[in-house]
Amino acid sequence: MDLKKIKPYGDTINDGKVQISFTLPVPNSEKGEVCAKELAMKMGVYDPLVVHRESLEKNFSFYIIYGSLMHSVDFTKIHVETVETNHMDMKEIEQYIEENIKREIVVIGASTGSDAHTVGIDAIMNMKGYAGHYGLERYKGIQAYNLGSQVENEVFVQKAIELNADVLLVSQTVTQKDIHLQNLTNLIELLEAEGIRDQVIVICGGPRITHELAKELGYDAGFGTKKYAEDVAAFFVCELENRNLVNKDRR
Amino acid sequence: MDLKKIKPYGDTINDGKVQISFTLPVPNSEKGEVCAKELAMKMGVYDPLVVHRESLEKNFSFYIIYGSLMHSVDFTKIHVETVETNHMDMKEIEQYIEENIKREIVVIGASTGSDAHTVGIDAIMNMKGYAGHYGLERYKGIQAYNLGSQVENEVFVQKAIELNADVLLVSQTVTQKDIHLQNLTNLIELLEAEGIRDQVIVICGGPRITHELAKELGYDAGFGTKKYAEDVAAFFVCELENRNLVNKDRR
Amino acid sequence: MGKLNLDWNVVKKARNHAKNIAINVQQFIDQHTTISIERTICRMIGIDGIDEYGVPLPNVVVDHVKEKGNIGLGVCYYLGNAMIETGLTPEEIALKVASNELDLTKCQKNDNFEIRLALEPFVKKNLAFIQSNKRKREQTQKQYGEKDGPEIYVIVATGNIYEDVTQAVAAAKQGADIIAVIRSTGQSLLDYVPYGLTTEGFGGTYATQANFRKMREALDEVGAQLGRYIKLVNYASGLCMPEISAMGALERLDVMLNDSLYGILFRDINMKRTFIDQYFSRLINAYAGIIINTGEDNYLTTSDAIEEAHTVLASQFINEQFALLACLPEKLQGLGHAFEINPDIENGFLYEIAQAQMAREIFPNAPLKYMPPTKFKTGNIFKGHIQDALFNMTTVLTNQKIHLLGMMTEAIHTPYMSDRALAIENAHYIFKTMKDISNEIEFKTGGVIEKRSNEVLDKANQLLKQIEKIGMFEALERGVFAGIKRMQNGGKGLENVFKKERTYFNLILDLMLEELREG
Amino acid sequence: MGKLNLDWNVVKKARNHAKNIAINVQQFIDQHTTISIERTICRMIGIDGIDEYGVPLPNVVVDHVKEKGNIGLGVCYYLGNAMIETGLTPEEIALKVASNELDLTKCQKNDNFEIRLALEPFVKKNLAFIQSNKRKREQTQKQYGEKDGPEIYVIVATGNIYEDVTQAVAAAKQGADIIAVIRSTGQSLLDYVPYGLTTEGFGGTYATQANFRKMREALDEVGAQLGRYIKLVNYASGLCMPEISAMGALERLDVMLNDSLYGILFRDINMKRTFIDQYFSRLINAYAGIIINTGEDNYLTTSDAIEEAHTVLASQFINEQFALLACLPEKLQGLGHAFEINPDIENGFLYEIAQAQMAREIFPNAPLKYMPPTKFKTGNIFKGHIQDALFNMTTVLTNQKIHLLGMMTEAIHTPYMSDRALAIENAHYIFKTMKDISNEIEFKTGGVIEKRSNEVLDKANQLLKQIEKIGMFEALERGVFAGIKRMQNGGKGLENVFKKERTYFNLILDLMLEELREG
Ligand code: B12
Ligand code: B12
Ligand SMILES: Cc1ncc(COP(=O)(O)O)c(C=O)c1O
Ligand SMILES: Cc1ncc(COP(=O)(O)O)c(C=O)c1O
Repeated sequence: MDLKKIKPYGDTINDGKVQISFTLPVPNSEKGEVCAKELAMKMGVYDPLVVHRESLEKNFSFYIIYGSLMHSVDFTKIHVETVETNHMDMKEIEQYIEENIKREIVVIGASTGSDAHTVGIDAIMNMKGYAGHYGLERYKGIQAYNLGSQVENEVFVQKAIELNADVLLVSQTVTQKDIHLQNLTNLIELLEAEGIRDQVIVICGGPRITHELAKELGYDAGFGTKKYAEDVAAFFVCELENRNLVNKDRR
Repeated sequence: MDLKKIKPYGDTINDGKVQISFTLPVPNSEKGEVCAKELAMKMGVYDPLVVHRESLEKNFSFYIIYGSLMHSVDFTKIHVETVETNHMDMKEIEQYIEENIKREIVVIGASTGSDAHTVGIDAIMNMKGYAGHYGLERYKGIQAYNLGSQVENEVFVQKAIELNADVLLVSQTVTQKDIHLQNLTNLIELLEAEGIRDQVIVICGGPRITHELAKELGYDAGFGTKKYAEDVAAFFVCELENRNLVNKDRR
Repeated sequence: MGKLNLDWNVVKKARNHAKNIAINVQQFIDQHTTISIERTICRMIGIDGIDEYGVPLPNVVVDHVKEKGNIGLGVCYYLGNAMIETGLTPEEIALKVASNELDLTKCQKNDNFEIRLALEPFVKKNLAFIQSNKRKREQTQKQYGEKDGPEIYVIVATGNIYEDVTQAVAAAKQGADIIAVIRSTGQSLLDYVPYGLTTEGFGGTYATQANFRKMREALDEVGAQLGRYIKLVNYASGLCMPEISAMGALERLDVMLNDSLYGILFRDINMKRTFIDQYFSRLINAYAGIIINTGEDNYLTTSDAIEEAHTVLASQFINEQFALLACLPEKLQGLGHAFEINPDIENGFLYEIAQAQMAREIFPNAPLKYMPPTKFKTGNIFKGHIQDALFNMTTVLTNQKIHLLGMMTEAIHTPYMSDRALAIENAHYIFKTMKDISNEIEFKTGGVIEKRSNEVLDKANQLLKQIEKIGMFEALERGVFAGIKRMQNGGKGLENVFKKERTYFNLILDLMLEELREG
Repeated sequence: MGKLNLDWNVVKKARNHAKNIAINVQQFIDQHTTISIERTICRMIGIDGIDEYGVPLPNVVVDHVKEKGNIGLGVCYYLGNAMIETGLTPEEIALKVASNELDLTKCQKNDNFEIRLALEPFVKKNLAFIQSNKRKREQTQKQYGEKDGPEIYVIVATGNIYEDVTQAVAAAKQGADIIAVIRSTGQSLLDYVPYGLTTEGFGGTYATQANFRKMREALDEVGAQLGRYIKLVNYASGLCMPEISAMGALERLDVMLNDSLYGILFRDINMKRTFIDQYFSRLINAYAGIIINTGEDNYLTTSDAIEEAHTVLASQFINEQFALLACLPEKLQGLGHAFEINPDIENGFLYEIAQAQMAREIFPNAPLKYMPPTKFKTGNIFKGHIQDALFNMTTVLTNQKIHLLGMMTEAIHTPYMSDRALAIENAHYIFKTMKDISNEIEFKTGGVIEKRSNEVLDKANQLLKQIEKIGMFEALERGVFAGIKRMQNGGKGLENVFKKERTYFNLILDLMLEELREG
């Protein structure tokens, strides 16, 4: 197989098979079908087959298409932005803190802005954790404050200053109309305005957060689904060292 | 809405929302995810979101993607190849034959080549028909011969000559490796070799047949799913007239 | 009786505990009013519109009283009094207050009897209008005939009322019986109701009276085409609970999400505030013939659906009693439950059946609101579609009524038009191919299903007993529901709770109660 | 006994009719041989390979006898005779025939007893090898443990054996228990078996011995990794029925599609030819411990699944008797049935349950092969996925064994790797979440399900009675199954049916029968 030309696969290498579905704002008709096909061709699908179409409303119709994609991707050139830390489990992290940090790390977390989803941040922070992974509250050497949901960025920053936090954890679940981008950006701005951006590690997470996006927004890291307390803790204990924040002035 | 720029629709006009899924011949990994994203971008999807990925095998992984398509289609320019006949029901067709053709029309049909699917051709020809539409055997003025399945093209052509058929109906269901294209093309070649292509109406049908495809292959018409006896009969009775085959020499 | 051999003695006990719990809270409620109740009164007297800064006039009036007078006397008193003094209509008065031309607290004090008299025609006009809405609903439903089998409930949530209408109309045509317009995130924490037609919500569309009206019209129109009465749903729970109920009554909504426990647990609204609001809010629903929906289903989105199943049942018992105290008959009690067991659990489906059937047998006349799988949905839309199919099946198997459709894209985005269409197709398929299954299938005596339901019932009864002992406020402080602890004096909105003065009166409440108790 | 209150008296009667029908046909079978039986004999004596034109040597030898001698005497006679004459091995003889160096019909005639003696070591070697295969299967299954619950069966059909292996290995890892390699369209009408590893099939991959071996190796390997014995399936029905069974026995296949009725009805193979072939073919399966699968499911792809349900049952009864006559015990009888009721039919799912449960109760020890919805699949893959979920459900609800997975893309293409993976995921989900449902749920006495199953049983019995009266051949001429009429002397392959001469013998058959009747 040619890793320089990776294509989708149905049942034969390089057959390029893809499945596509979408709605068009036109009546369900042969004309709609041709329109769907033309769109598929513009997507680079040759021999698109409209295997199903149905009416959703007088002027809307739904199409399911199969076909072969002509595009390919050079797999050898793919660069992935990932959080770079060695994997550690709870015990190892606790030991790392004891040996390298030698003091309690203060972590605060919240679901900020108008976001009321707490299950994600709870999964990371609460004692009982999630899916068999204990949360930060249980870690020796970590003092964890979970502020809950719908916490305004201003309040969050105030709390960070008050508690002299080392690590800020922000959870964002609602992404409609990119509300999370606005909210996440605003937090960084506030931290900068307060002049403390450099003194803290700021991490965001949520089902639609990737590390790449987090970096773009000015965060130190981002964590998506299937990430647990040990993933984020492993990152921030090392980062505290790397960034020389271990012995920062503790008011 | 701008009919010159029709785009997929999720919940807001012109949001361009599409759903895509495919397998990649690479392990399930973040790198695979980026590869999937890049392919989506090549398809013209901006902000592609890989909402799901799973491992199918060590070296194969499956991706589901949502995103917004940048392409659009000029709906006003779409031209659809359709069978052009007025819709007639059984009674009207029978009357049409009585008044305009004034003789029995001989129709033969088969599922040809290695294709053993008869339900489609039976739906068109058998007395009882399909989904509430009577088949051609029941039509006054039509003599219908259903030769069944796996009929070799040679045999089919011989039978057409023997019965002095007016209309040839070919059904093709299996399309793997384009076996139907080979088979359909071969039939036309045989008819031409026998010098009878002009004297008969040749029609193909099946779940993956479109009128457009049929025309390309040299057929007079093609019929896909949800077409019934009256659709094909309405076409051939008129076509017999148009092509001046009504009074062709009847050996 | 029933398929589960439930212990009806335990049911009776549980109901009794719940009754005592509710009566206890009601005593507290009766002594208080809130800023939103007073604003609701303004609305029911005929005050609508906004001032030059976009602040709703009910807020202007009530804030004015709060600032300068004593809300404990009730806005009825101030408004009626001013009417006598000025000879103006309530609306004119509100406008004058807004423009600072009138200070209600500075008016000469008139006799309470006179004040009532002055207000009555305005209130009665609106109450009569609500009654006419109720009749209209009843007539149309009668004309088209009631649907038997589950009613298909879908949501629209584009954030833009115009797009919502497009989506809702399409859904109705595809077969939806009930359309809910989801609110914009955060609206429940606003201490006012936005005004006018809106196009800018996040994750939902603002609940405004104009939006209600627009959607109602659209659904009436498509309903007429289809020969079906399409029900419209919106959300009351939150800081403006009674106000939104009033708006819903005026615009002929048919179902309102109405549950103070939801606000307490999931929006951190102060419990005192929202219990008080809820009572008046539900009274309005009762008066308008609107079905309420409660939010027990949400408990299972944070807690485990197997471990915490009994908390749902306990809460339903309590909500039933709160509803009865607010004159809501069983047929308007859309108690919530949900299909939220982890799909990876062995025999999970049997437990789902047990829970659904149990709710059905314990609340036989309530149009239970049954919520689809959400928590264990993933980006795997294909699997999601099957999770929803099993949910649909549970509904036919156990005869649920208000059936909220699951979306295969639940873990991804608020529904696209096609998501909804496919979900409706899914439900139609299951409902038809399994039509009479509940009548055909029996559960083994002493089997897993039977045992499980009795176990849940038992635990619910234990919990209710405990809550009765410590009282509802204390129980919430201990986090009995969804594992969330809320403090009596914490959360949002407590500052706008007021003790009623001796002369306090709420003319709307009085008149509604009179009618409700009569008929 | 059973959940359906079936009338066991009727079952007994039906079984008896079927027995008489089968015995009647068996009398005809016993008097005849066919070209493919004789080729099978060649293979079992050790003749394999192809000549310079690519013609398989078994064909070369048998065609040679047909042309120059008398097949009615049996190829055993000619080969054994030539061995005595030439002192060569069967394979050497075949090569000499191919190169025209030897004319079998011109050899001096030896004593039949001597001929048997000459052949025996070669035959016994192959039979012993087959027995060792059988033991190997049994040992491995024992080592890994038998699976309880339904076995997940999927197909691969790329046309290319190498791609097939990739797909099959992936499927096994995803959880498939049984892998079938679909044959290329049209192979069943070839009167020879293609040779070698092949990469060029349409809609499937050629059934060749080399392909069998390659796949067997791959599945053994992945099975060892997974600690599960993965069963391999291929298709015998067709003009080469016994030959393919022999190849399957030699390469340790575990399941063979083996049904002359399928060939008659759906491939227009002559009924005499294929009944004769079937007997020997099934005897080989029996000897090798291979499960057969019959094709009743196909009836419902052409005829209506509700109207014609009884024809499936009637045919299953007949196939059971044919199997018993060929020494196939119940545990090797994978009788076919299918989930093919139109999804738009009200209560269709209840009828599916009735049919599936009925088959289960009537053939309690047979590993029934249950086929998924295919006919009413459309291009709507989302709906298709749910149709398959309901099918999966029926299987847990009625305890089916060999469970063929439906594909959401059934109406579109032979399965892609992801289609199969999603289908397996679907089945795993349903099987787990509903694990003990069949034990939990009972059908109402006198309900739709019970009535329906008894009605189907009754009609099947009527039909069998009629077939017994007119005989199987006549019945097929009248089109009793799938509405397809086939003439006794029509269809493909009759020209290669031969009456056995008095001295005819088939050493393989004799030896196998001996062993089978002993143990
Ligand atoms: C439960 C739930 C709710 C509950 C929340 C209860 C609670 N206390 O949290 C309730 C019912 C209250 C709710 C309400 C609403 N919800 Co909601 N909800 C969900 C649901 C079903 C599950 C979310 C969840 O709990 N997942 C489980 C957790 C463990 O996963 P997670 O959050 O991804 O967290 C993991 C990782 O992401 C990571 N992580 C998360 N945060 C962080 C932070 C850090 C620092 C790190 C390191 C890692 C990390 O670690 C976790 C463990 O691996 C989803 C649908 C779904 N199935 O996903 C919809 C969903 C998220 N909700 C949605 C919406 C729109 C709403 C509402 C706005 C609807 C409305 N208008 O009423 C409201 C309002 C909420 C608001 N104002 O924010 C949408 C969001 C659409 C979008 N993409 O914008 C979804 C997708 C449903 C949908 N299809 O519409 N919801
Ligand atoms: C029933 C069926 C069978 C039956 C056929 C029985 C019979 N007597 O026909 C049996 C079990 C024998 C069978 C066998 C095979 N099948 Co098959 N089968 C199907 C199935 C389930 C339904 C087809 C059907 O009957 N549709 C109903 C009819 C009414 O629809 P229709 O054919 O589209 O006909 C309508 C129109 O198209 C039109 N029409 C059709 N023909 C004509 C002709 C004219 C002139 C006109 C005007 C109109 C017209 O009118 C009809 C009414 O509207 C499909 C899957 C599916 N759900 O579609 C697979 C399918 C068609 N089969 C398939 C395959 C691969 C096979 C096999 C090759 C598998 C194998 N290797 O063993 C074999 C061999 C067949 C062969 N040699 O051809 C594939 C084809 C894949 C592809 N695109 O190439 C499918 C799609 C299944 C799959 N996903 O793998 N099959
Ligand atoms: C009872 C109840 N009220 C209200 C809501 C929605 O409230 P909000 O608009 O605050 O999201 C829900 C949603 O689940 C609910 O269950
Ligand atoms: C019993 C039986 N044999 C054979 C086949 C397949 O035969 P062919 O390879 O001719 O398609 C089937 C397919 O459905 C079957 O049911």
